[in-house]
Order: sequence, then C-alpha cells, then structure tokens
Amino acid sequence: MVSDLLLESATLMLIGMVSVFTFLLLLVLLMTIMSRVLRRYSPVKVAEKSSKTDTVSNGLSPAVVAAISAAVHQYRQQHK
Amino acid sequence: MVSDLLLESATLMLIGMVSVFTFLLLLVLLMTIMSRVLRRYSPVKVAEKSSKTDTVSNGLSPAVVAAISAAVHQYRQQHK
Amino acid sequence: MVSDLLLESATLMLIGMVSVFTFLLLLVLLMTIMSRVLRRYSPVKVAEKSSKTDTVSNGLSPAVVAAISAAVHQYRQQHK
Amino acid sequence: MDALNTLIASTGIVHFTVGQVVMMLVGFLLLYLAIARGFEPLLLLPIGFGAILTNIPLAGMGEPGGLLYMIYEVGIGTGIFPLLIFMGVGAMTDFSALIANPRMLLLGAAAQFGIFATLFGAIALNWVPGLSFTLKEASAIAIIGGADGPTAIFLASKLAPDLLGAIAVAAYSYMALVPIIQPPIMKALTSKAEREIQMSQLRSVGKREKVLFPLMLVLLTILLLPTAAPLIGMFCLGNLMREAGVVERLSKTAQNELINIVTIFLGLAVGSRLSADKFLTTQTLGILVLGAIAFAIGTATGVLMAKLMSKLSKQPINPLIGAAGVSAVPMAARVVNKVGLQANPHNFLLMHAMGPNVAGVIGSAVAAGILLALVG
Amino acid sequence: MDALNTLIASTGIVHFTVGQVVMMLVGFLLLYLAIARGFEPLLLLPIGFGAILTNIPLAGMGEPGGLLYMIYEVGIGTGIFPLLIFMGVGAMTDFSALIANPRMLLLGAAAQFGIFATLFGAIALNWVPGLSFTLKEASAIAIIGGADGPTAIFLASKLAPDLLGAIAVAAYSYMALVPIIQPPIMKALTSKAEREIQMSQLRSVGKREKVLFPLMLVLLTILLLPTAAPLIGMFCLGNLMREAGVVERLSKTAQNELINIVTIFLGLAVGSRLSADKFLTTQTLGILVLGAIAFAIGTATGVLMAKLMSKLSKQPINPLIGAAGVSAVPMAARVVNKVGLQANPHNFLLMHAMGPNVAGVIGSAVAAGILLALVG
Amino acid sequence: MDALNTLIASTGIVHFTVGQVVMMLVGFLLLYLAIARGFEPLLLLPIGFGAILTNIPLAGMGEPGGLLYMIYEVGIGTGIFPLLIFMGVGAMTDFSALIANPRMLLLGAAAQFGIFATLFGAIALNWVPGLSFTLKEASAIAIIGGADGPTAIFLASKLAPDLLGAIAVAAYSYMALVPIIQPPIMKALTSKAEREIQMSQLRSVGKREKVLFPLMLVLLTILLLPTAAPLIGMFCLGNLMREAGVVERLSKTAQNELINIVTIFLGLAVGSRLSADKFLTTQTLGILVLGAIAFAIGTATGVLMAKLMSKLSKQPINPLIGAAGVSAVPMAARVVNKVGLQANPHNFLLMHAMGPNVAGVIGSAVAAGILLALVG
Ligand code: NA
Ligand code: NA
Ligand code: NA
Repeated sequence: MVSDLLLESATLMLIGMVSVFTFLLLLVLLMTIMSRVLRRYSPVKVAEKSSKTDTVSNGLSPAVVAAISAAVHQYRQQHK
Repeated sequence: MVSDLLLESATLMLIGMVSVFTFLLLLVLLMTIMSRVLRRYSPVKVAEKSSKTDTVSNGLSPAVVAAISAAVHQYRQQHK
Repeated sequence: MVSDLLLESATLMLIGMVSVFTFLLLLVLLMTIMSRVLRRYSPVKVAEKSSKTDTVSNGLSPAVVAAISAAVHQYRQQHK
Repeated sequence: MDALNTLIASTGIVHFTVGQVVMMLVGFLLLYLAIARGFEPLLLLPIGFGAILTNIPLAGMGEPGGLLYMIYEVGIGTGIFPLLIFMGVGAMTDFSALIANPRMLLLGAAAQFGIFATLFGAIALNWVPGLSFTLKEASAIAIIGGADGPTAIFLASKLAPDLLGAIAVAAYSYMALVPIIQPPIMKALTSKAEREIQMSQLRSVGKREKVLFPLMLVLLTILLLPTAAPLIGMFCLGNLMREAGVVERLSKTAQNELINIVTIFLGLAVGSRLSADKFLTTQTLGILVLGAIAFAIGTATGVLMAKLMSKLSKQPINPLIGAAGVSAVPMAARVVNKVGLQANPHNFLLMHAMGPNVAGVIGSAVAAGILLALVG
Repeated sequence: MDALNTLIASTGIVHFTVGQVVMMLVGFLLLYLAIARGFEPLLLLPIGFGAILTNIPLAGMGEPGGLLYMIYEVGIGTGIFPLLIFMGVGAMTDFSALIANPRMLLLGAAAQFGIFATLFGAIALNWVPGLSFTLKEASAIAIIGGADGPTAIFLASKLAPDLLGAIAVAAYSYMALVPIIQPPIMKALTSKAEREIQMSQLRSVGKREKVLFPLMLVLLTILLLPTAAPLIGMFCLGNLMREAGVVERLSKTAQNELINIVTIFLGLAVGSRLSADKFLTTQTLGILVLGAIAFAIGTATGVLMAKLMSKLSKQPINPLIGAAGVSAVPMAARVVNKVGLQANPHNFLLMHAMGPNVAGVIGSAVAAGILLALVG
Repeated sequence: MDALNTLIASTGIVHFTVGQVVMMLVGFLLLYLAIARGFEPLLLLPIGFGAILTNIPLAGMGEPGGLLYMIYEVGIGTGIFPLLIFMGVGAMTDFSALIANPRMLLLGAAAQFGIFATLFGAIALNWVPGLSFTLKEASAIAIIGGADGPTAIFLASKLAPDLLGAIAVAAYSYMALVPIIQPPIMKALTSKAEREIQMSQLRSVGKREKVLFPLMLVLLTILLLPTAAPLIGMFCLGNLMREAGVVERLSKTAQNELINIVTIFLGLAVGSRLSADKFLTTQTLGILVLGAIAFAIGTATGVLMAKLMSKLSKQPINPLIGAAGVSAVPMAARVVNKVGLQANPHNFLLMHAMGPNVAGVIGSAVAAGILLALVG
C-alpha cells in the first residue's frame, strides 16, 4: 500500500521536475527570442525609457516637486 | 411577424424620444426655477464659494503647503 | 404579564450593571498591574518611544519632509 | 398606445402611498440634518439617501433582488459591516489617555446605566396602550443609550431586525445632538467649583503598554463574555494593527478605504430599513423617546460617578468628564472640554475626557455582550 | 507512465477549439488596443485579459466554480458593479457647466435618438437571413448608442445577458473611437461659420445649486421613471457625496479605491462573457454594425438639435457642442473642442461642451429606464 | 437568579477545552512572532488573531454563521483571496532582473525540487505509526517548499482544506525564518572563492519587454499548464497592469488598498482553520518537519544548480543566488546579498538575486499547477 504510493510519488517527483524544467526552459527560450527581436527593431527606445523610469523612481510626487520649486522660486524672488 | 415588431419598435422610438425630452425639459424647468430662487435669496454667497473652490483646485494638499511655508519660514529665520 | 417582564428587566438591570462594573474593574486591575510590571522592567524606553511618536504625529509624510529638506539644502548650496 | 399606458403605469406618481411619501420626507430630513447641520454626516447622508431609494414605488430597491436588499443581507444580516466598522474604529482609537489613567473605565461603566434603565423603561412602556416591546426589542432599543452606532446596529440586527432602521437613526441622531442634550444635565449635576477643577497632566504611555492593552482586553472578553467577542475582538484587532507598528499598511487601510467603503454600504443598508411599514409605527415614537432618555440617564450617571470618584480620589478629578463616558467619540469629549472652558477659561479637559470617552466604547460593547448573553 | 499521460492530457494545446483560439486573439486584440492605442484602457485591459482567461481550455475560469464566473454572478448578475461604477462616476462629475446652462440638457436628450433609431434598425435587421433579435435584445444593443459603459452593461445584464460581452466591448470600443467617428459627421452637418461661433462665458455656480441638483434629479426620477432609479439614484448619491462637502472621505473613496476595485472586477466579468459560443455569432456582427450606426445617429441628432437651438437662442450657441450630447465623457467634449479649434484657433469650447456631455449621461440613463419600463 | 446562572453559564471560563487553550496560546505565539520578532507580520498578525478568535468557546466565530467562517467560505473556499493576493503581488513585482537574464529561471526551476522531494518524503512518513497522508495531502504539504504563501493557500484549499491552517502557518513561518534556515546550507555547499564571485551589471530593460513578459508567460501557461492558469493568470494580470502604463490607478489599487483588504481577511480566514481539532494532530507535527525539510532541500538544489551554471557559463555567476530560487520574495534575495557581503564586502548581489527570486514565484506556481493536474 505505502510502497505503491511511494512509487507513485517517485513518478510524480520525476515527471514534476521534468515538467517544471521544460516549462521554464521554454520560457527562457521565448524571452530570449523576444528580447532579440525587440532590440533589433527598437534599440534606442530602451535607453530612453529606462532613464524616464529613473526620474519617476525617486518617490516624490509631481505635486510635491512642483510645490517645492514654486516655494523656493517665490522665496528667491522675495529675497534677492 | 417582423412587421409587427417593427411597428412596436417604431412606437417605442416615438414614445421613447418624447419621454426623454419630457423628462429633461422638466429638469431644465426645475433647474431654472431653483437657480432663480437661490440667487434671489443668497446672491453674495455664490461668488464667495466659487473663489474658495479655486483655491482648493490647484491640487496641492494643505499639508504640503503648510510644510513648505514652514520650511521656507524656518530657512528665512536661520539665514537673515 | 407586563409585571413579570418588568421584574425580569429589573433583574437584568441589576445583573447587567454589576457585570459591566465587574468586567471593567477587572480591566482596571489588569491594566494597573501591566503598567507597573512594564515600567519596572523598562523605565527608560517609555520616554524614548513617546518622543518618537510625537515626531510622527505632526502629520507630515517622510517624503514631504525629505523633499523639503532637499529643496532647502539645494537652495542654500546655490545661494551662499 | 399600449406602450404609452405601460409607461404611465410605470411612473412613480400614480403608485405612491402616503407612507412612502412620509418616509421620503424623513430621508430628505436626514439629508438636511447631515449636510446643512453637520449631524454625523458620514452615516446620516447615506442613511437618508438609502431611505429615499428604498421608498421609491415600483423600483423595489429594498426588496429581494434589489440593490439595497442585497447589501443589507450581505452586510448587516450577517453582522459583517458593523464588525468591520468596529475594526476600523479600533484602528483609529488611541488608548493612551485611558492607559495612563485606567480608573476612567469606571466612568465608562457608570454611563451604561443609561442602557439598562432604558431597557426597564421600554418594558414599562408596555402599559401604554398601543406600545408593545418584547425583551429582545427593549434590549435593542436600550443600546441606543450606548451612544455607539456600530454596536447599536450589531445588536439590533441580532435581536430586533425590524426596528434596526429606527434604532440606527435614533442612535446617530442623538450622537449628533450630544452638544444639545448633555450640557444642561452636566451643569445641573455639578457646582461651578467642581466644573473649575483642573486635572493633572497625564503621564506618557509607552508602546508596549499600547500593544498589550488590546490583547488584555480581548483576553478578558474571551474569559468572561464570549458573546461580546465579535465586537470587542474586531475592535482589538484594529487597535492591535494600529499599535503593533509592523502592519502599518493594513492599519491605514482599515481606518481609511475599508471603513469608508463599508460606511457607504452600511448607511445605504440601514436606510433600506426605513420603509413605511417598519418605521411609521408607534414603536418608532417610543424608540425616539426612549433613546433620548437613555442618553440623558447615561450622561447623568457618568457625571455622578465622576463626582463620587472626585470625592474619593487623591488626584483632582473634574466631574464633567463623566459625561464623556457615554462614548459618542469624540463629540462627548469635546462637549466636556467646552463646558469646562465656560467655567474656567484655562481648563482644557479634552485629553482627560478622552479616557472615559473610549472607555464608553468598551462599556457599551460589554453591555451589548451581556444583553446578547441574557436576552439573545 | 500514467501520470505522464494525465499531464499531457491536461495541457491546453490538445484541447483547444477553433472558437477558443479566435476568442483569445480577440482578447489579445483588446489588450493591444488598450495598451498600444490607449483605447479606454481602464476597461478594455481587464476585459481583454478576462477574455483570454475565460477561453483557456480545461481551466474553466468562466464556468460555475471558476473565478470569473463567481465575479460575474456576484457583480453583474446582480447589477451591483455597474451601479457602483455609476456612483463613482457621479462622485467624479462636476455639473457646474450644466447648472450654469440647463438648456444643454436638450442636447443630451436629442442625442438619445441614436438609441431609439438603432432599436428600430435592429428589429429591421430581422429581415436579414441569419439575424434575429427580440425586442429585449434590440433594446440592449441600442443602448450602445448611449455611449455610456455602465448603463450599457446594466441594461444588457437585465435584458440580454448573453449579448453582454459583445455589447460592452462595442460600447467601450466606440467610446474610444469617438475622435474618429464624430468629426466627419460634425463637419458634414455644420458650416464653417457655425463652427466658428464663440460662446459667452458661463456664470459661476454656487455650492447650494450643486447640492440641490442631484436631489432634484433623483426626485424627478422617482416621480416619473422609477425603473431608472437604481442607475440615476446611485449616480446622484455619488454626486451628492461630492458636493455636500461633509463626507469628503466617502467621496474620495467612491471616486478612487472603490471604483478602481470594481473596475478591475467588472472588466474581468465582462471579459468572461467573451466565450466563443456567446461571441462568435452573426449577432455579434450585427451588434458591431448597429453600435457604430447608433453612435453616428446620436452624434448627428445632437448636432442638429444644437443647430436648431443656435437659431432660436439669443445667446450664441456653437452647434458643434451638440455632438457631446452622446456622453462618452470627457472624450466627446474634447473632440468638440478640437474641431472647434480647427475652425477658429481662439474658440475654446471645452467648458461649453461639458454641459451637453454630462447631460448625455443623464439622457442615456433615462433612456435605459424607459427601455426597462417598456421592454423589460 | 436565573439570569445570573445564564450569565455565568455564558462566560468563557467554564467552557474552555484544553485544545482551545493550547490553540489560543499558539495564536498568541504567532502574534508575538509577528510583532516582537517581525516574522511576516502582514500575515501572521491577522492569522494569530484569527486563531484566538476562532477558539473562543461559545462565540462560534469560526462556525457556520460566524464572521470568520463566512470570510473563509467566501474568500478561501472559493480560492478568490489567494488569487487576488497574487494579482497584487504581480502588480508589485518588477521583472527587469529576470528579463535581463532569463537563464535565472532555471534556478527557480531547480529550487522546486524541494516541493517534489517533500511530496515523496511525506508519503514515506506513512511508515511512521500514527502518521498518514494521502497523495493530495502530501502534495498540499509539499508546496510549503515553494516558499510562497498565496500559492500554498490556493493549493491547500483545493487539495487538503483540513490541513490549510497548519500549511499556511508553516509556509509563512519558514518564509520568515529564511535568514536562519538558508545561510548554513548556502555556506556548506559553496567555497569562499565561489561566494566571492562578482557578477557583471545587468542590462537595462525596455518597457516593451516588460509589457510582453506577462503576456508570454500567460500564453505559455495556457498552452502547457491550464491548471496553473488561475494563479499565473492573475499574477500576469497584475504585472500587466503595472507595466502597461495606461491603467496606473488600477495598478496602484491592486498593490495597495485591494491587497491590504484581502490580506486582513485572508489572515483571519486562515486563522479560523487553527482550531484544536484541525491543528492539534500528529499531522501538524509532520507538516512542520516536512516544511522545514522542503525549504532546506529547495535552497540546496537552487545553490547546486547555480554552481552547475557557474561552471558552464561564460559570464560569472555567483552560486549563492541559487538560494533565492525558492522565492520568499524579497527575504531570500536579501539573505543572498548578506551572505555575499560576508564573503566579499564589495559584492552586492541583491539585484542579481532578484531574478531567481521572482523566478521562484513562477516556478512554484508552475509546480502547483502540475500537482493540481496530476493529483487534484
Ligand atoms: Na458607550
Ligand atoms: Na449618453
Ligand atoms: Na517558489
């Protein structure tokens, strides 16, 4: 009884790991193809976009930035 | 069969459009009356409220504004 | 009939109030014990924590504070 | 012309009953109180609107299949909405003032006499011809004296669902009327000298005490009063999320988006119980009268208890803070502060009144648990 | 090797039907339109993804027990999701422009001719072999001409649930295509001189008017058209929360988190109706054709009504703003502004077009109520 | 005095069973770990509190009609909560590191050996007297090795609902214990020279690649493993909303308010499965032991795979990053970084470990799909 189950679970282990690897290997393949195709047809855009992301990622909302530049600008006007 | 349905849908079209216009005409009437009544009894308040709305609509939260004025004030204190 | 109900509700009133007081008195007791025990074993921490809470409770988000100090700092750099 | 007849037959005008018209006016009255008078607008606005929607003839929004009916069944029939509100309120409540001075809990206990006296009064009203309350109904009505909306709705949904609309409306209305109801009672029961008493500053409270408080409260509830466990449990969960410091994003959501969403739905669902057949009864009149009495008694016993404690205590206690024991957070504490300032312009009682104020929330939840255990 | 066979039998590849493949391509097309073309992405992205998920063989996500099925039943089967969206839209809508110039409502009325003409046209299509629409189905399709997503979904869920997927997709797609569909019609029906007309500035509107407007609208609906009460009622509740000024936290939640959550679920649920058996029919073709016609007719009658009003009115009225009467807020108003600027670079019609634009929302909700009353 | 007896009979004290007391202590232990030790507090705090609430005698919060029971049935019984969490996690996940170096997926694959080896081990435990696991139960337990909370809860709710509480608690506890479990294994399997390997900087990744990635992943899942479609589908929907850039408000809501609300409810619902009869069994002991083993094996195979790749690859690969393949995002990646810094103070592996880390999420969802296909 237990040995039947053990056999079954050993099969599961084998098939499971093979399937996981197959699935993820196929994904690696697809991703590699995608990246190559995309970079061939639009090599410049990549750099642009990533720099744009950097600007956003400093975590300040545009409203805050706008408010601060306005405040500093106003202060500068009043005190020069 | 289809012609019966067509007749029915033509009636629907007629009654539907008449109803839509009736409904919205009544709404026009009600709104006009309301505006006249309100403006007769409180002509000044309208202007006040709208200016208040303008101030809010610049999109800065009071906290941010407060923070900035505090920061600029503090800076001014320390550097005069 | 009504008088039976009245008697029952009078009992309810008595037992209810006694229970409420018992429950809350026990809570008073527990809280007093807890506070004493805690203050005996960590008298310093209390003050520290409460001051930390004060700083947070001024309602400014860290992002805003950071933004403002950065702005003011930058301004100071540029104008000295 | 069949279609025209169908359309005319489907207008609301020709189907209105007098009751529906009256209840719609009640709905508009609640909207007026909420918007123009600022009476507990977060609840009374959706309740009022729900009352209007549920009384539209033919629309059936409060009947099986209708939007309001479904919201009621899912949210109040199950008790989920008031419990989620309580979790949010827990996440919003700072117990520092109470932890610094635990004896304030006794004021929260004394003020619950409003509940139990009203329960007795409601049963006594059975002598009035045309009025008839069972013990369950009387208990559900009496909880109005707890001055706590979600507790009242939770208990009413368990004990007397048919009265839920009137009870919730009465509870929130009287909570909004606290500034009118309480001051005369407070002044009548205290001397000017008493009202001038300044209290000593509260000690600061550490984080550990704040974390342990909800745990202790839930533990005591578990041991002594399991019927109050849903209410107090969810309240303590909210407070623990607030004070633990490690789940800030859950705490923020519980006290903002989640409670807001639930409040809209809770209001609409309560409003859906304001249908003519459920609201336009002599019972509603009884509920309104009893609710006001409950508030008044709770205020009075709170103040009297504070007077007693003031006499017995070494530390100065201003008896006014007893009035905050009814809960109605934070309105009652503000009223205490205001009446205190009238007697002595330098007497700021707000922080001292917060203790009894939050104690009142716990007290009425405990009272609800007792009623559920004995009557439910 | 049993397990291997089981696994292979459970892959999707071996079970795909042609219909599922086609519908999945439709799903990817919707994603493309949403992401790359910016076509109503808030709805078409989740709809497209829902279409993909529901057509996965063996996964059964759109069948009883599946995630999408449950979301559909709870949210659209009951009508709750479109009503909550409408509440959120109400909380986002500023009626100032309409209150300042109530006659704009007539443009919103005229544009509804697109709905009723299409209803007639759909029935006429029954002469085409292979096409067959009942009166209910024709009504649900015609509402596409209302250019209002939640209204279309609400009506379709009541009158023709099987067509809901196609109707919702058509409605949102044509709303996104407004900049392409409307300008030629607008230009064909107006002279350059008419398009150049500048309109006088709108008066400012007080807070009280803004608060009373939703109340008046809901009152009129109650009296005349109770079948429209759920839609217009929830819309007015949202707008009242916005304008009342006392429940800002509820209003913010209704127009942000709540509507966002519901939008995700609504999109997935609509997507779950894009299964091969429901979508790949000749009816869908009819729906797409009729939807486009409905939009075009609505635009035309809106413009024609505006021309008429322009002739009769003492105040200058630019007939272009009639095109905004179909709703499709705020896209249609922007298109009006753009076409106006092409004729006269100093002619900013945006604010003037907002009046008919929001009138169109009310108009199509009224039309939906009439259809429910007469056909439902 | 009847009422007094009723009240006393309704206190918790007199009804406590030993099992309930023990489970309540388990609940308090979880709260302690969450609050004082910072163990996955977002989940363990509500789980611990739910465990306390569900074990209150007489309150019946975890029984039919009770709050926790309803939350469980609606959210976990249907599988909706873990799927919504997965959507939120998808919206929070940045796949840049993985897209820049797709081979990292193999580390996510290798680490899943922890799952399948544990499945075998669980069955082997049937030889131990008193322990007995079916294939379904063994699979549900084994998924703990996936180090992914929502995946574990989703699979357990399908295959072994009775073990769900213990499995979820084990999964989240071991995820919190990653900094203790992993480093010794990582050091045992690598030489100091290997741990010092610096990796070359990752290339930047364009927006289009990020948009196409979730689409490709969902497509592959559809074709090969439809049973994983709900999990991976919702994950990809979340990620697509994040990267599409056109539905930012939906993405923000999915990764904040929605996931927070669901997390509170999910935690409470999981806690409601920590009742004495379900948790205090020898099986739970087996689950805890097997879970730890699964983690250890997954870590080891991940590292070994990375060693293999390091040998075969032209680009330098630090074998430590293999440990991140178990998922436990972002804890495992941080541990990798820390161990790397210990060997070489200039070796920042965090970004490089993010690739295998998110690959581990995909890997365990795939493994869950396989188990559902073969055992479910
Ligand atoms: Na109270
Ligand atoms: Na419209
Ligand atoms: Na994993």
